[in-house]
Order: sequence, then C-alpha cells, then structure tokens
Amino acid sequence: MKLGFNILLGGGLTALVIVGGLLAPWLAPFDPVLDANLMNAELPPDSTFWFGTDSQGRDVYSRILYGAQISLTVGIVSQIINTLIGVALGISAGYWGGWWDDLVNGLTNVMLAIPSLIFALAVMAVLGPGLISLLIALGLTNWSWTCRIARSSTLSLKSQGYVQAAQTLGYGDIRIMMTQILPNIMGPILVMATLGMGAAVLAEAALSFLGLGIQPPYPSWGSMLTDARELIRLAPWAAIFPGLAIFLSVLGFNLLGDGLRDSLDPHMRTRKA
Amino acid sequence: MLQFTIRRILQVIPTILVVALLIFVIFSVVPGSFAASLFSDGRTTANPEMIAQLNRELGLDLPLPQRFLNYVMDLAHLDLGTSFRTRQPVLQLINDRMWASLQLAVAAMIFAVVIGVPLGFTAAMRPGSILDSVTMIGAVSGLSMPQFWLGLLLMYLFALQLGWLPSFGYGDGSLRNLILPAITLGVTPLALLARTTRAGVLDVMNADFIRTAHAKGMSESKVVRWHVARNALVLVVTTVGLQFGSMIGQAVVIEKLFAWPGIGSLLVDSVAIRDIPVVQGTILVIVLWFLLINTAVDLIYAAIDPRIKQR
Amino acid sequence: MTEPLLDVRNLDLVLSRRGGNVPILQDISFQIMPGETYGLVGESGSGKSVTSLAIMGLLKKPLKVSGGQVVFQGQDLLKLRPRRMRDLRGDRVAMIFQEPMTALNPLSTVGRQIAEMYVLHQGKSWREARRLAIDALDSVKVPNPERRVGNYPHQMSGGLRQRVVIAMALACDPDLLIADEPTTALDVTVQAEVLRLIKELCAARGTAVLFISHDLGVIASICQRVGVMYAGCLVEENDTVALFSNPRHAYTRGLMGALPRLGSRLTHGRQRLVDIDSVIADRSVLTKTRFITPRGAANGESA
Amino acid sequence: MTGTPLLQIDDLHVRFPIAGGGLLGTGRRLLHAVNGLSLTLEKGECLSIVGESGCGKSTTALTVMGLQEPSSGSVSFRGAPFSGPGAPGRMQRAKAVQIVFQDPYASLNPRQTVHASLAAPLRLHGIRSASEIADRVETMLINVGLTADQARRYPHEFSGGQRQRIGIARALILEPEIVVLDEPVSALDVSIRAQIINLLLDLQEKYGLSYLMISHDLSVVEHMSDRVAVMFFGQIVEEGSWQHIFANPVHPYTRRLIAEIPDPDVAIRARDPAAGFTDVPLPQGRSFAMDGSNTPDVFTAPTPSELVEIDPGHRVRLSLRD
Repeated sequence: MKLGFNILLGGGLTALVIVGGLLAPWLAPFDPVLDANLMNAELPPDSTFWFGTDSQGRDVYSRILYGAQISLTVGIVSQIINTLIGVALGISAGYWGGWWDDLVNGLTNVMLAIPSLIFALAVMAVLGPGLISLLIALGLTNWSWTCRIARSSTLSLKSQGYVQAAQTLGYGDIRIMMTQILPNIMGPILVMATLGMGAAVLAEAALSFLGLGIQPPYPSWGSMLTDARELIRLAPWAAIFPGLAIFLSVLGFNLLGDGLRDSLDPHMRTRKA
Repeated sequence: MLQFTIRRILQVIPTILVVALLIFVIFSVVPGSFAASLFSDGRTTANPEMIAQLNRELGLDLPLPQRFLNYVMDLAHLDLGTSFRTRQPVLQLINDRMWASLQLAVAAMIFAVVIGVPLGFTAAMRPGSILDSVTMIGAVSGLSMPQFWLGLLLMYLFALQLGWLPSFGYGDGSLRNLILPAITLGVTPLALLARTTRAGVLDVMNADFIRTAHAKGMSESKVVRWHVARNALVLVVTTVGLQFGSMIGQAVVIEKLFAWPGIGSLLVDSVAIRDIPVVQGTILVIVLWFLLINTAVDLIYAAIDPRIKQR
Repeated sequence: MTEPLLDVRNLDLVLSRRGGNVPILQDISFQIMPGETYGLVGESGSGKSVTSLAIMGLLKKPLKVSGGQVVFQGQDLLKLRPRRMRDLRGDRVAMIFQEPMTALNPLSTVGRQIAEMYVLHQGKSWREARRLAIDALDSVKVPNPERRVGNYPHQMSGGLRQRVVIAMALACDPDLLIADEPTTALDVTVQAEVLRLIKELCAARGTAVLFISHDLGVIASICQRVGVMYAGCLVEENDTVALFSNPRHAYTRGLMGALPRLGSRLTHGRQRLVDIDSVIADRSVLTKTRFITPRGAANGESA
Repeated sequence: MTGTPLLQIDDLHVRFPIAGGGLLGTGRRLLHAVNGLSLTLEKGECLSIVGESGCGKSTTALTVMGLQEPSSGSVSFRGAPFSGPGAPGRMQRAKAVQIVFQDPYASLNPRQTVHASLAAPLRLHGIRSASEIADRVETMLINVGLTADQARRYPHEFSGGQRQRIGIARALILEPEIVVLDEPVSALDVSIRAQIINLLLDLQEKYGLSYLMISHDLSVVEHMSDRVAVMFFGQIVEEGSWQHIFANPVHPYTRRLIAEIPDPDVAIRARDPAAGFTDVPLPQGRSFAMDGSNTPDVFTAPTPSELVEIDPGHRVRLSLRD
C-alpha cells in the first residue's frame, strides 16, 4: 500500500517536472529572459504573473518552467554518465578482481574521501561556469557509490551457481558480465540512479546559487534564488517558488527511488507489512 | 586494538597523497595560465613580461613533475603555498577560518544526532504507526530540501520577520549567530540519521538473536536495552561519519548564505577569483578533516563491534 | 499413568491474510511425558518449526493460532498473560534454534549471553551470573570455560557455538527443551557430539525434549517417540522402534523408502530409491488418513 | 584399468592467501586448502570425494572445473593438460566437464527462461539452426523429467527439485564426458532427494557419464559411488572401491565418519557400527597419519605421510617410515 503510494507520488511529481520542462515554450506565458520589464519588477503573485515577478520584472512562473529544462538535463545526463562509469568499473572490478580491483577500489576510496560538492566545485573552478561544465562536474564526481554497489553485488553473484555455470559452459567474461550479472544487479543500480538524479538537481541548484553553475540571465532555479536572496524582504515569492520547485522535483526523484527499492526488495516489503 | 589503530591511521596516508595528486592534476590542466587570467579582466590583455615574471615567482614555469614534487615537499613542511591575491600564506588563511567551520559542523551534527537518532528509534519501535509515518515523510522531505533555500526561509522568518535571531555573520562567535546556520546545515543529516536508525533498528529486531532473546523470556524493554540498542548503534556511527563528509560540502553553501567566516566561504570566494593555491589548500584540508573523522569512526566502530579488529 | 508435561490438543494455526486465512497447521495433538524425548519429523513446509514457535508463544504476524490448547504443567499456555508466559519462557521451557551462527548476538560475549539467563530468571547479580556461566560452559564440555566466557561468538566454531546455545537453554534447568533442527548446520562428527551432549544432559536432569528435525536418522538416534508431520498435519505417531520397523502411513513408508540406508547396498545390492510421487499419485489424500498411537490405527478425518 | 584415465589429478596443491596480520595488514598467511591430492577418474564411473566442511573437497571440484587455479600440481584430461600452461580454453573445457551445484535456488539465472539457459550454450557452441536447438532443449528437458512446455518459464516458477532437474539439464546440454556433482542433493528434502538420485543414476547409465561427486553424506555416497576418497584437511586419508570403504574401512577417520552417521537402522537396533570393523595389521613401525586425534594446523604443512596401498585399489594414509 505504502509502496504504491511512494511510486505514485514520486512518479507524479517527476512527470510534472518533465511535462513542465518539455512543454515550457507552450505553457509559459512569457519569455524567461527577454520579457524583462523594470516597470513590472517585484510584483506579487496575481492573475497575470502567477508566481509574481523578480527584480527585473520577469515572470517567475515562466522562468521556473524553463528552469525545469536545465534541472532535468543536468539530473538525467549527469546520472547517465555516473551510472555508466560506476557500473562499468564496479562490475569489472568485482568480476576480475586482482590488480584491477585494487585500482578501482583505491580510486573509489579517493573519490569518497572528497565530498562530492567540493569536488564538483573544484572541477567547475577549472572548467568555468556553464551547462557543459556542470554536466562534466556532476557526471564525473558522483559514481563512487554506484561503483561500490555494483562491485559488491557482482562479488556476491560471482559465487552463484549460474555465473560459475556460465563460465564452465564457455561464455566469455564480457558476455557473462552483460547477460548473467548486469540484469541481476539492475534493481539497486536503478534505485541509485534515481536517487542520484535528485542529488544532482540539488547540486546544480547549489552550484548555480553560488554563481558557479548556470549563469544569468538563464533561468536556473539555483541562480534564481541568488537573485531573490537580495530582495527577500521585498519579494519573498521570488525566493519561495523556485525553492519549492527544487524541493518538489527532488522529492519526486527520492520517493520514486524509495518506492523502487521497496518494490525490488521483497525482504523490505514483508518487513513493512 | 592499538595495532588496529596504528594500521588504520597509516592507511590514511596514501589516500591523502593520491588526493593531493588528483587536486594538483586537476588544477594543472587549466586551459591558459593562471597568471594570464589573474591579470586580464576580459577587456585588457596582460603584459607578457609581467605574466612571465609572475610565473617565475610562483614556480609555474617549471615542468609538471618538478612542480608536483615541490608541492608535496612543501606539504610535508606544512607549507600550502601563498595566495595569488593577498600574498598571505594559505595555511594562515585557512587557520583563521577553520575553527568557525568546525564550530558550525559540530553544532549541526549534534543537532542532527540529538533529534534524528531518538526519532528514528521511536519510529522503529512502532512501525506503521502515525508517528512512524510522519517521521518517514519528514525524513524524505528533509533529504529533498535544498538546504540554502531552507536557510533563506528560516532567515526570512526568524531574522527578518520576527527579529529573534541575527540574519547573518559570525558575531564574535555568539551562540545566537550559530543557531540558524547550524539548524539549516543539520537538517539533511538529521533526516538521514532518522531513516538509517529506523532501518537499522528494524533490521536488528528481525535478527535471529532477537528471537533467541525472546525465547530466553526477556521483556521487550530488556530486549531493546540489552540487544537492540548496541547493535543498531553500529549503523548510526557509520552514518554520522559518512554524513560529516557531505556536510562539509554543504557547509560551503550555507557559510556563503549566512556570511559565516569559515573555510567554505573562503573556498567559494577563492574559486570565484581563481586563487588556485587557496583552493587547493582548502580542499586538501577539508579532505584531511573528512579522513580524520572517518578514521575516528572506524575506531569507534571497532570498539563496538569485536568482529572488525580481526580483519 | 502420570500427567503429561506438555499436552498439545487440536492445535490449529493459520496465516491470516486480507483475503482470508490460509491453514498452516491442522488439528495437531501430541503429548510429551516428563523426561521423555519426543521427535517431530517432516520435510520443509510440513509445519514442524511453526509448531514449536506456537508452543513458545513466539509466532510473528501474520501467523496466529486459531484453535486448540497447549497445556503445559496443567495450564494452557495460549491463555497465559504475556508477563506470565515470559517468566515461563527460558525458565521452564527453553529453546535451541538451528543456526548457531545467527542465534547469538555477535556484539556480546557468550558469557554475558548465558549470564542473562541467571539475571533474568534467578535474580542473580551480573557478577554471580558470570561465575555460573563459566560452570554452564563447563557442563556442556567447552574446554577452558574461564577463557571462553569472554569470547565473542565469531571467535568460536559452529560446534562450540551450539554448545553455548545449549548451555544457555539449560541454564535454568527447564522442564522442557525444544530443539529446532539443532544440528542441521553442523558437520557429521560435530553433530554426533552435540547429539550425545543433548542426550546426556537431558537424561541427567530429567529434562523432556521436543526434538524437531528433517533427518530421520537423527530423530531415530535421539527420540523415544516420533510424530511424522506432512503438510501441516500429524500423520503418524509411534514409538521410535515401532515406527521405523513398521511404518504404517503411506507417507511414512514412502519417506523411509526414499532414504538411502547405510549398508543396504552391501547386503541387498543397489535398490532403486522409492519415489513418493510414483507410489502415491494423489498427495492430497495423505493428510486424510492418520495413524496415531501404537494401540491401533485411528483412522480420523482432518477437520 | 588400462591406458590413460579420463581425468587425472596429480599432486594438486591449492593455497589461498589470507589477508591480515602484520602492522599494515599486508602480512599474508597461506591456507593450504588442498595439499598434494592425486586421483584418477575412469570412464563411466562415479568417484566420490567425501569429507567435512573445510577439508578441501569443494576446492578440488572448482580446480577441476577450471574455476580455481592450482598452486602446483596438475589436472589432465585424456592425458592432455587441463590446468596451467597448455590448458584448453573455456570453449574446449565446456565439452569435457560440466557441473551440478548444491543450491538449486542460486544455480539458475532468475532473469533467464529455462529455454534461454539451455539454448544459449548450444548457440555459443556453433549450433545455428533454431529447430535443432529447440529439439535438443526439448529432448533434454524430457530426459530430466520435465516437460517441453515448461521451457518458457522462469526459475522462480519451479520447486527446488524441479530447479535441480533444470541444473542437471544445463550441465548435460553440451554432452560433456564428466559431470562434477557438488553436493547435488544436500539442499533437497528426503523425498525429492530420492528422485534426483534416481535421475542421476539413470542419466549416468544412459549417457555413459563419469561422475566426480563431492559430498558429506555417506549414505548417498554409498548408494551412488563406484570408488570413494575420504578427505581430511586437504589430504586423502583413505581411498578405495565403495566396498573397501564401507565394508572394510581402515583409517580411523573413515571409521569415525561412518560410525557417526545418524542412520535409522543403526540407531533403532542400538548396535555400535564401529564394532563391526575388524582391525587390519599395519606394516611394521607405521601408524595412521591424520587420524583426527590431533587437529592439524591448516596454515602449516602436516607431518610427513604417504598413501600406502594395503589391498589392490585400497590406499590408506600412514606416517612416513623414519
């Protein structure tokens, strides 16, 4: 019951963000960048400007819709990169063992020793701000947990009969990893990727908030908050709504991840019952 | 135990060296030279002679391996270099800021542990109850909350609207200044601790030895005190250690938001002006802190769980 | 005849689900006399372990008793208040579980875990309880009990751990010991030692034993009477020699024929093992017939 | 027995490094899992290795399968090297040796249908025709007592016994000459166990298979084996035909193993199984080695000993003559 609820609400919120982002050009009443008009600055929410306007008179609602595009792109693309790196390294390290495993393990430990936001900050410092830099920074710095999980799952699968049987039947290593191991560890990997998308959205917002991510005037939720911070006393709506957008989309990913985990892990399900 | 402690501490050293190398490499592949970026502000180009001189001064004209060697040698003498901008020793800059950061991190973690652990524990005692549901919904919300936004809202409410607390600044270390940033920073670890504690306790409660304890004729409260609490503690300790790491990361944003004079805001400011020695030094110190805490956690862990020492 | 120590009468047990109850145990009745060792044997899913948990009052949702009585020393355990039941558990009725690996708390010394029994049921101080724990370890023939008392479970072998569990169970001299597959996880030679130990200690103290196992050989070597369980029903009961030399129920006969016997190939040559499914076409009829008591066939019908 | 045996294991040693110890945790000790084991397996026979957990029997099986590298010694198949340099690749091995595992729940890929599990190896080994693959899969399923229409199902739709049948089908699909049976019935209920034992014996006769069985259950071993080797701490302590081992066991450890089996007949007749054994006079000045009276340390080499043939085909481990 509860499990269905998590997936339903999480999926609903995520779908909302995706639809909002994809249909932004049709749903948004104003252009997020060009429709700046100081005459309209800092207007409270009304029937024209549903979420009010910011310091430059831009419609907050329209900017949030376009901001969803950035958050989704960063969340999904960076997580695809992370998952590919983590799964490839984790499975191969777990399966082959030996010096390769030691190397991957050492690398993972080093990655885990640097807080990922700090790491991303350093990469951003080197590459300079922008969407591509963000994708690289968040895509290269957050694979260590996926790698660990892929590795430990592979280790436990390696001694399972069907993996050993595949070896004795003549399967090659790559084929075994692709057909025997990967399909059986997809569950936890998928959960990690979903939760990771939420984390990436948060990280993007934080970096943009610090002025190191998406640069103005482009409407990232994080950078919208940077602007709004200065005038929070006068126009709190300019701060409340972008934050709410971040919160709800991250909540969506997190609930979806939790729901997936519960439905993939029957052990957890019976415990809840 | 002593041998385990020494071994565990010695194991940290290679990690630090690799991290130092990694940081060094990242900042050595920057397109264009630092000196050039330091002198140009986008409109004028820098005088080549000045660039060359600065490069010489900073040792940036040497080949890369030589530079790394110098870098490590300096590290060994606790010399983190000199700021490009202020020409002050990096170590001194960090030392000036570190204690404020530490204060914030510890306060936030205490807040998280004191509230999160009992909450998770109580929730696990009554799985499926209203308290349990509310705790879990609160936890997932806490984990989804952009902290700086929460901080902004708290600042708006308690500082700007109600005027109960100062909105930002260090205020000479006054406790009143610490409250808002610490709560803001503590929310995520709190949520995570509540969740892991609950999961950990439920896990232990399902273990076979708990059935044994019941078969011995133990009352529920004795089962919890004698067998559940200690075993669940293992997971809590691990989570606290891991959370310290990501909390240091988050602190960067929170310090910036509340204008807290810690190494986090030092890092952000230095990144903005590309003051590379300060950035390198700050990250290295943060990693060092993180590793120290993790080592301490491992030692506590080993003290609780007798199986660890044997490995 | 003396009063039975444990009298399980018409025990019914169900798995309660939203859609209705699924029967797990149907109409289980058996008696254990003081000092007697009674065996319950059956394949996985026959309900033998659930029976023991029901007696101990350790069933977890969604399992629940839906009928019958468990009379122990004259009182129905199913009607006992939780507090009274708790006092009884461990003190008068003790239990040994299958997995010595997981039955002990890994973060607590074995001495402490045994000592808990004395503190709980005899109100001893921890200090005194620890001394008694050393004696208890000695009584189950753990070498160096003074040293071993401070060991953690992971520092012991499977056989030693199971001895610790036995010491714990027998600490308060219970009247009934329930042993649920206590040697299944052990090697043959260790199993033999542990079985000898249970036999000796219980005989010396006059402890009755409810011994649960899937292994006909183990059951035969330790029990005086045996009940055979199949699909939640007790299908046959007799004393051990009679049961094994003259099994009457089709299922029991099938089970015995399915077992490769040591030495039978030497005397009779290789005989094909009995395939129960080919002997009994319809397994569902098995629970409809039963043979209880050596006094004659009681052809009952299950409810 | 003439000519080269089907499978020959010669002075096999397998050592595992055990991490830990030393200040940095890098000190290594070697666990001697298999310590100088020599065995031969003839065409069409069932050779069983029995022993308790940790005696090295499973490691031996894994080495034969090529899943574990020997530290020294060799395995050869029809006289050609089967381990170390010159060993065949996986593809060649696959047609020589296959394995049936103990745990029927872990031995099948939960994400593959029965058909996929059985068809993939055929395809891998060059059979392209879909109809031929379908035929062979169907035949094999019927051979192990399943029906052709069950091929489309996933492992979780089968009972433990049925899964074990599928595992056997997979081991036989490439028509190997040797099948390693690693505790093939230990995880099964008594009634299912009988069915699988019968099936294995039928299949052995039908295909002329050679079995190398690993087991701790002496009743099953007596029922199935032609020859038996008893292992204790990495070494064979007694080896012979099944009649040697069960009618006339000589080594104290073998006797102990047989005596301690809980067997209903033995128990209810209350006879001491050890009493039936007659002592065999040992050669002058020699005693049984590894008799279990003192537990050898697995990290150090045991006292020098050798297998001595006391009867044709019946070997027992005795201490070396001084």
